[in-house]
Amino acid sequence: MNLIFEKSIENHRCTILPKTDIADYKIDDSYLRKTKVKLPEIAEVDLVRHYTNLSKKTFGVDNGFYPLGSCTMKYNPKVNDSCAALRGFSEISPNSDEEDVQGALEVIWESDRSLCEITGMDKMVFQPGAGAHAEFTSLLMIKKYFHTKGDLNRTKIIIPDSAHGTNPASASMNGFNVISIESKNGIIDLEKLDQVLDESVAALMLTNPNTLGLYDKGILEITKKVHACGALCYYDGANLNAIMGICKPGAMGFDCIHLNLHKTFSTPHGGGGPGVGALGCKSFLMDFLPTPIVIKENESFKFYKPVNSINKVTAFYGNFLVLVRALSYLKHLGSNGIREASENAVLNANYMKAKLSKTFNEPFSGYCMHEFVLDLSSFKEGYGIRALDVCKRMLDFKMHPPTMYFPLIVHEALMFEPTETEGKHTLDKAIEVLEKIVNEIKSGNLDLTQAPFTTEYSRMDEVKAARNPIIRYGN
Amino acid sequence: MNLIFEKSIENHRCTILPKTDIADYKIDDSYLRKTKVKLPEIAEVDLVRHYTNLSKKTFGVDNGFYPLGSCTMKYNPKVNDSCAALRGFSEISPNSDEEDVQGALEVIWESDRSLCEITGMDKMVFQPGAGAHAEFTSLLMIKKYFHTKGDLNRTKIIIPDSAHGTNPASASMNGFNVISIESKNGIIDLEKLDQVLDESVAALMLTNPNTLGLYDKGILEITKKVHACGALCYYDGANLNAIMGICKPGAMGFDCIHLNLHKTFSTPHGGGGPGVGALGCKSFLMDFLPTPIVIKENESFKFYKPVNSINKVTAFYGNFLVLVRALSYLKHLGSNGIREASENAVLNANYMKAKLSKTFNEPFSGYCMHEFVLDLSSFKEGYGIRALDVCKRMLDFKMHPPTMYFPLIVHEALMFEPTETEGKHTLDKAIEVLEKIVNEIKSGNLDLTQAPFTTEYSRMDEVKAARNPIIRYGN
Amino acid sequence: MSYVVTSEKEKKQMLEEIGISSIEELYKDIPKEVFLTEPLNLEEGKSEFEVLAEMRKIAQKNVIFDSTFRGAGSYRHLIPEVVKHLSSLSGFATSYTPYQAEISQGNLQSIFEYQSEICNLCDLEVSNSSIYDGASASCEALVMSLKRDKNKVLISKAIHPNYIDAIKAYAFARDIRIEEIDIEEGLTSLDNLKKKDLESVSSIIVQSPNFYGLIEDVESISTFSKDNKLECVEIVNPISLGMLKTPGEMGVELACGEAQPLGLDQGFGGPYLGFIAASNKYLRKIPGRIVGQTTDVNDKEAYVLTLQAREQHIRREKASSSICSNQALSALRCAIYMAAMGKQGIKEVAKRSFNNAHYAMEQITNIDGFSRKWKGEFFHEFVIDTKVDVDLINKALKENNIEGPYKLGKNEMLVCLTEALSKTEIDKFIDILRQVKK
Amino acid sequence: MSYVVTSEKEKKQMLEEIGISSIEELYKDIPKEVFLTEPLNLEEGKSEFEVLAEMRKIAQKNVIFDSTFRGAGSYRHLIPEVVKHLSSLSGFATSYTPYQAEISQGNLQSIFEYQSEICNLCDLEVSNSSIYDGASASCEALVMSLKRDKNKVLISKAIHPNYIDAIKAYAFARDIRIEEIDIEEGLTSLDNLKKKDLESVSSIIVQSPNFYGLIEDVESISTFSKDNKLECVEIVNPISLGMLKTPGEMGVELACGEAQPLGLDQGFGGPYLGFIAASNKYLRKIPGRIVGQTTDVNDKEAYVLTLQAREQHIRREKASSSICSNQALSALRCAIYMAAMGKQGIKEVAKRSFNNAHYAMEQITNIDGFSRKWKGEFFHEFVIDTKVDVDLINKALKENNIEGPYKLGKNEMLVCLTEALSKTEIDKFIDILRQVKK
Ligand SMILES: Cc1ncc(COP(=O)(O)O)c(C=O)c1O
Ligand SMILES: Cc1ncc(COP(=O)(O)O)c(C=O)c1O
Repeated sequence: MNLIFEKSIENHRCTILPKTDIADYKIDDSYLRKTKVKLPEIAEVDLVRHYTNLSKKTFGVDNGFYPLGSCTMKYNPKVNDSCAALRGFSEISPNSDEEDVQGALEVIWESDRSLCEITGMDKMVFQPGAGAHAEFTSLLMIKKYFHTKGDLNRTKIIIPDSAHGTNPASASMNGFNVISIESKNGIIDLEKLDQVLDESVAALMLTNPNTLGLYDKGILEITKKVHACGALCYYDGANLNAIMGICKPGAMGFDCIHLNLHKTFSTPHGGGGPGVGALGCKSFLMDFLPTPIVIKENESFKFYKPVNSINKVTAFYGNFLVLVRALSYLKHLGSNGIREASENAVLNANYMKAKLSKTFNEPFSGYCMHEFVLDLSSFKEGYGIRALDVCKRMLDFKMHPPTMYFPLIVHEALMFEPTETEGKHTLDKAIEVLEKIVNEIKSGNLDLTQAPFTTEYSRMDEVKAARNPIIRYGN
Repeated sequence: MNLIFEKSIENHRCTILPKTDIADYKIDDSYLRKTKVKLPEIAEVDLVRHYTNLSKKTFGVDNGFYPLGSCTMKYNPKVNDSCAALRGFSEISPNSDEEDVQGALEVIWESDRSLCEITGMDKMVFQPGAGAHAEFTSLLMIKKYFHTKGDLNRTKIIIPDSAHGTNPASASMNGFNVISIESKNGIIDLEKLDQVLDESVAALMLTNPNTLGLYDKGILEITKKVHACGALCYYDGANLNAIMGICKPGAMGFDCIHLNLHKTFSTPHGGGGPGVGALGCKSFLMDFLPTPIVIKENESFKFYKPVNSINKVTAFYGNFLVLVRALSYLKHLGSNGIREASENAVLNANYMKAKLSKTFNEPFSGYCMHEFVLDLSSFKEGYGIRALDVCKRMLDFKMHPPTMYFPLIVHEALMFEPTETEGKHTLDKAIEVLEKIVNEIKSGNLDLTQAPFTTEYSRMDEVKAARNPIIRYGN
Repeated sequence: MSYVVTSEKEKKQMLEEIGISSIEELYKDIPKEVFLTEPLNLEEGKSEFEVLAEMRKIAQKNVIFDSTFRGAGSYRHLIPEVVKHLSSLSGFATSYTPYQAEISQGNLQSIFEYQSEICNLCDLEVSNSSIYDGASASCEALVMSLKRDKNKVLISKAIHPNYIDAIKAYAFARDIRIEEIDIEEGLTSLDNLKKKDLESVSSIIVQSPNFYGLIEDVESISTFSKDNKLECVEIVNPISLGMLKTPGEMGVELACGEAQPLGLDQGFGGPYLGFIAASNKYLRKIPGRIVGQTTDVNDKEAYVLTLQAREQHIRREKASSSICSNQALSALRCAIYMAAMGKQGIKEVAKRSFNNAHYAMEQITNIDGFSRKWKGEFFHEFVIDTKVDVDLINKALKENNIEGPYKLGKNEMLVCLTEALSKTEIDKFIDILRQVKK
Repeated sequence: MSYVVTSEKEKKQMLEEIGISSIEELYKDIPKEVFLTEPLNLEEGKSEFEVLAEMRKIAQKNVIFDSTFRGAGSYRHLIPEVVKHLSSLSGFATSYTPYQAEISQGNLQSIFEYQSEICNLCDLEVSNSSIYDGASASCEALVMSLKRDKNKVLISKAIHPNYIDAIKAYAFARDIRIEEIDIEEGLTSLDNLKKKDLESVSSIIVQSPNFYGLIEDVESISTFSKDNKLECVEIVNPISLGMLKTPGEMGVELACGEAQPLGLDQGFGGPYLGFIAASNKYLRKIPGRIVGQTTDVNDKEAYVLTLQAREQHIRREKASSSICSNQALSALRCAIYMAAMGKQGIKEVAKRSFNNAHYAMEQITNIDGFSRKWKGEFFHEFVIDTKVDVDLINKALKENNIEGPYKLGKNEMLVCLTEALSKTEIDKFIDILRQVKK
């Protein structure tokens, strides 16, 4: 489709400002821009057609099944959007006086209280922009915590090899050395852990259930060991969707945590964001939280600056309107609904896994939590068909493929996370499609390396894009 | 795509009602429904996917050019929708007390005043559901007007053969005999008019500019002649978009009028409706208007029942939220913008006409108003290609075809109404496509009777649908 | 502004192509006498920001009550947000009547589904795609029911008065005589009906639940009609069909009504949706668009407008109605609502409204000076006789941001309760009634 | 409720397929000690209707002022309705990062267009697809500007204090030393800058218009940087670029900032949009996603995520940043806003804000007891010294439903005006100031 710049026509206009009675003020020429503002010139009707037609070329959860592992692509209830669209939320300034934004502070406070109950933390804040940002912020708190204690030698963060890339990246953004430990199916080997645990360790970052969708049985021992050497335990809550109402990270021994509200709490992913990186901690870390935090004093809400605050990671209070959606979702589900969501996320994953295990290799057998990984190496070896090819073929069936090639410890990995908002009928359909694709692979009648066959666009020349990057119009 | 019934699964639920503390009341079994309520059982996610995907299969103005003659498919400004969505409009009852709905009455009053200024009428009401309904209502008023005068012999309505089908249908719904008079290009032949004008005529219904997009020069003479024999002049304002701010139907001698607010005043057509049939009249007909009308008394608005009211044609005040959109549009355009809209609608039509006249036959030469008709008979004769085939081929180019086979007096008619909200670039593109199609016809390389070639669906078996009508699921 | 897209430069090019120097030349056929030389006497155009602000101010002059006990033909039901979201998707909103079926399957299929749902709800076989509203649908149904050479119709006095007004208007248009059937204990009097001279009568129209909320004995009336070779038209509240006996079950072959309760905003009366459902024998008499199932030439299941020979654009003065633009988007929204509530939800809405109304009735009539006017079974509305002035009651309620019942007379009110009211709200209402009394 | 789709019957079938009898069995790996036996201590779930009503009540506890003179990093600009409409279209809203380019071209193309628009606005060559917000974008830009073995950064004291806070946080994380440059007449002091020991300095960061609304002499600072082989980072308000000299024009190779003024709701501070624009030399250092143009195998022009080797999912601890989820939908919305305002509109917004602010400044300083603190040229914010207590002023304004200036001190306030204010509103504001004084 033509770019909006290619649709630009001289002197076409969309939005017109109100008339004004205020004359032009002079300004010294030296302040002024001399280059042209090369923005499109386009009428409202053409703008609408451009974006309406672009939106049709974008597959979202509203269009079909989207079992993208680790991303928790739930259906996003429309009522949440209606809440976020309330002018009382969308049209208020973060610089307004406390007394004029009590409702906004209530949203933050209520979300904090509910999520602490769910996770077993003592305080939760929402300033980080997304999960990775909360990881960065938490590790910064941990760094400052040890600094404040005068314990300056804790320079290492232990991270299992199955971890999401953001974990090591966030650690190194904080100047920590990343100690990667080998895991088996993402499960921590206690002996290996012992080998790396010493006084130079600041924290262990753990995802549990891990990125293979497995719950680490040894969790209590792990956190105990980490604490024993004076280090802290960080919980990557990207996978909280498996265990809400079932068990609390706080009880497992974690000291701080992040949640991706855009995953577990069902806010739309927006083509990559915005999300909310909810950051929770136990009370001994509260003094280090980014400023300000919200407290309640006699029925009214106030901002408060923690004494050892790491300062700030965004300018205001994070992606507030996303938080409004999450709170709406929380209220909607309530105590029972939240547990029910997790249980059914796990049920759905196990159902798909059980059915697919007849056709695919699994890197491990047994039950999974809310997601599971298939290993397609045997198809690669036997037929030269890669996990990627299977995904591309899935596009022909109007479903979004699972996550490919993650976690890195499984070769030819396909990682499915159906979520609880999908019905059995949708899972059955996906299973049917995957079985059909396996038959196609085995029959050899269709060259899957050329899939997809029926989409508007075919496979992309990624090498071309990277070799000579064109990343803006007209360069 | 599967029907929603086919997606229904036992005990699937979407919306859940709040819990209630009120127990069940008993009712005698004889009152109760025994048959099953065969509505779908479907979860919110599946409902959303169903309709989101259906909406993608529906071409609207937001998707591309839609020059459907006589239908005035303007671009519908999004701000109008925002106005209609205001809870102060959408959540009020038509049975509320006057004092609680002063804003709603103001909307009606302001729309009335503005549209009277534009049309030269004295009062405008909005109770009819659409244009045809307003025609019916106006003719009913005319009928009652003559009855009240004791003039009971006026049983005929004169309608030119170029008129829209709703005109004769509305007349006969009122028990009138329709006298169709032959026109030349829709222009009234004064002699022929004289032949049918007598004391048995209740009214002339006229569309001016007519359905061929021509302004009838003889208009003042026509209305004079009609009045001379004691009959009234009714103006079908479906084509008002050509002349707003240029001339007023009231000044042309019309006694009553309807406007399609969903056309000229840019409210979305909604796949066929709702619209608003605005009904305007001169003061001598005001007593016959449907009840209630809105009047203003010392800064407050009141309902009022006209003494000889024809009663009602809808239960309340018509499609009010559509009227809100039209008023928003009116305020937006204002005095100048309204005239500018008409001028540019006419400019656009003439530009397309001028360019297309090099390739197509026109039933008449000279300037048109906001729309024009092409006659494709020569292609039918020369190549066996019908207007329909050309339209179907247009679908391949992602534009909506013009109106086909209307007005009936032109064979193989294609009626284009580009409207002012389309830019020259869009017209040029359409012209290019049409020229390309003519080349295809002449070259004979492509069998256009099989078009479209690239759409998801191909031509329909209409005969099958009509011969053995299946008009609901499961019968 | 004006949403004119073309720039001045382009306009010049266009004028050149046409061969003229100004747009005014295109208007040469307009007689000088009527050609406007002054600008319209309207305010100047405004930016969209100013317009929205102005409209917001106007909207604020309307009161949105926290709770309402007023019905009388327009009802506050709970509408899921998903229904609003889906019905405003742009393909649906900005398309016209689906004349080009190849690129309108979304629209066509959704109307087909709507027709099916209406048929299912009514236990009937035929539904059109929409009529303007409940009143006009009732009039169109009346017209459908007319028999050649019989120009009289009997209508119950317990039909919504606005509908009676509309029926009278349509009847005057068609030269039909209307005769009203008396009411007895708030219900259409069977006795009175039986005494009517049926000589030139085509049909009988009743509403159930009727204007007073009472459930009519439609079965007897439809049997009476059949026995006397009359057509019987039932005006029905579609939400009540989640619970109450259907037209089909009662032998009614022609049902119609207002579908606003099925998910449409009250919106000061519109856009609403008139529906008509009928038995097969009416298939070619029903007005308005109908969507039918077919296949495309590649045998793909698809939908088209069908049986168009009934319609004005083909039949002109012989058409069954002049309806052209209709309420398609309302129909879509109701269809989405019906699917969202689903088989169980629709029952619950009906049952909940019924229960709320019965609870309130019990409570109200426990208060001294409040009593039911008639004793018959009702759905979610009922008439209360009160010793206190209804205006006083409503004033007291308004002070609590509650919209009071519909006033039928100084001491008579029509109370309505839907599932949108909670027990707390109802109890508060009762409390206020109790206090006003004192 | 819970949005669980599956029915009880289906759940049974699924359990059977898995070979278990209850979902709890799937949780066998969870230690007993932590397995919850009590329900969560949260309220019970509610229907969406109750939730919406509750949230509405909470929202009503926030005040929406008719007019506002408060900026300080979050601005009330006019946002066309079409921008809101288009950015909420469901394909955009409900998709994830476009990993599968074949079915994500709409998303990818729109980000490519966004990147182009940001580059055009800044006169620079490279833009990423988004960073969380202006403050974090400034931090990421700082990190981009770091040179090996130089761990000091000079930052202007006139940068937004919240941004300074964030910079300090990121600096602490990376063990970077921050040294502040003094201000002089509200502007970054060039004198002070020139006196700094540049030994281990990597880069200089300034903001223009700065926190106090003043336009910095960025050109001199960037020249100074070049001369001393330092990197220069400019934090800039993108709306000001409709009028003011661009980073590119001033020799700045790394610009960043908050794009909220480009069509995002104030929304109590988010979601906003951090942007970074840079010269080509930063292409492989810029964090976050980047969309590039390519073709599909059929040679159709298309877009993909590119240069992913910078990112965490590939480089892990060696990535340029840990950013993963970002602000894609905000970027889309800003892109739509930029196209809606277009080349001319964006200039007008800037110029109008500038004019309004200058008119107000003139009027305010005409009032006795109100004076400008510093005399430099400003964009749409300026600092006023006042004899009256700022709290008193703001109280008086609030009574008129006007949000007053941002309080810098008891007698010092930062006044902001955008194009959203009309002359009438400004005059009313001035009038109130005049009265408070007395
Ligand atoms: C396990 C895990 N951790 C962290 C993240 C990072 O979260 P975000 O994308 O919100 O920054 C993700 C995101 O996919 C994840 O799956
Ligand atoms: C000339 C003319 N008259 C009347 C009508 C009927 O208007 P409506 O569809 O609003 O009933 C139309 C609609 O297309 C029309 O074009």
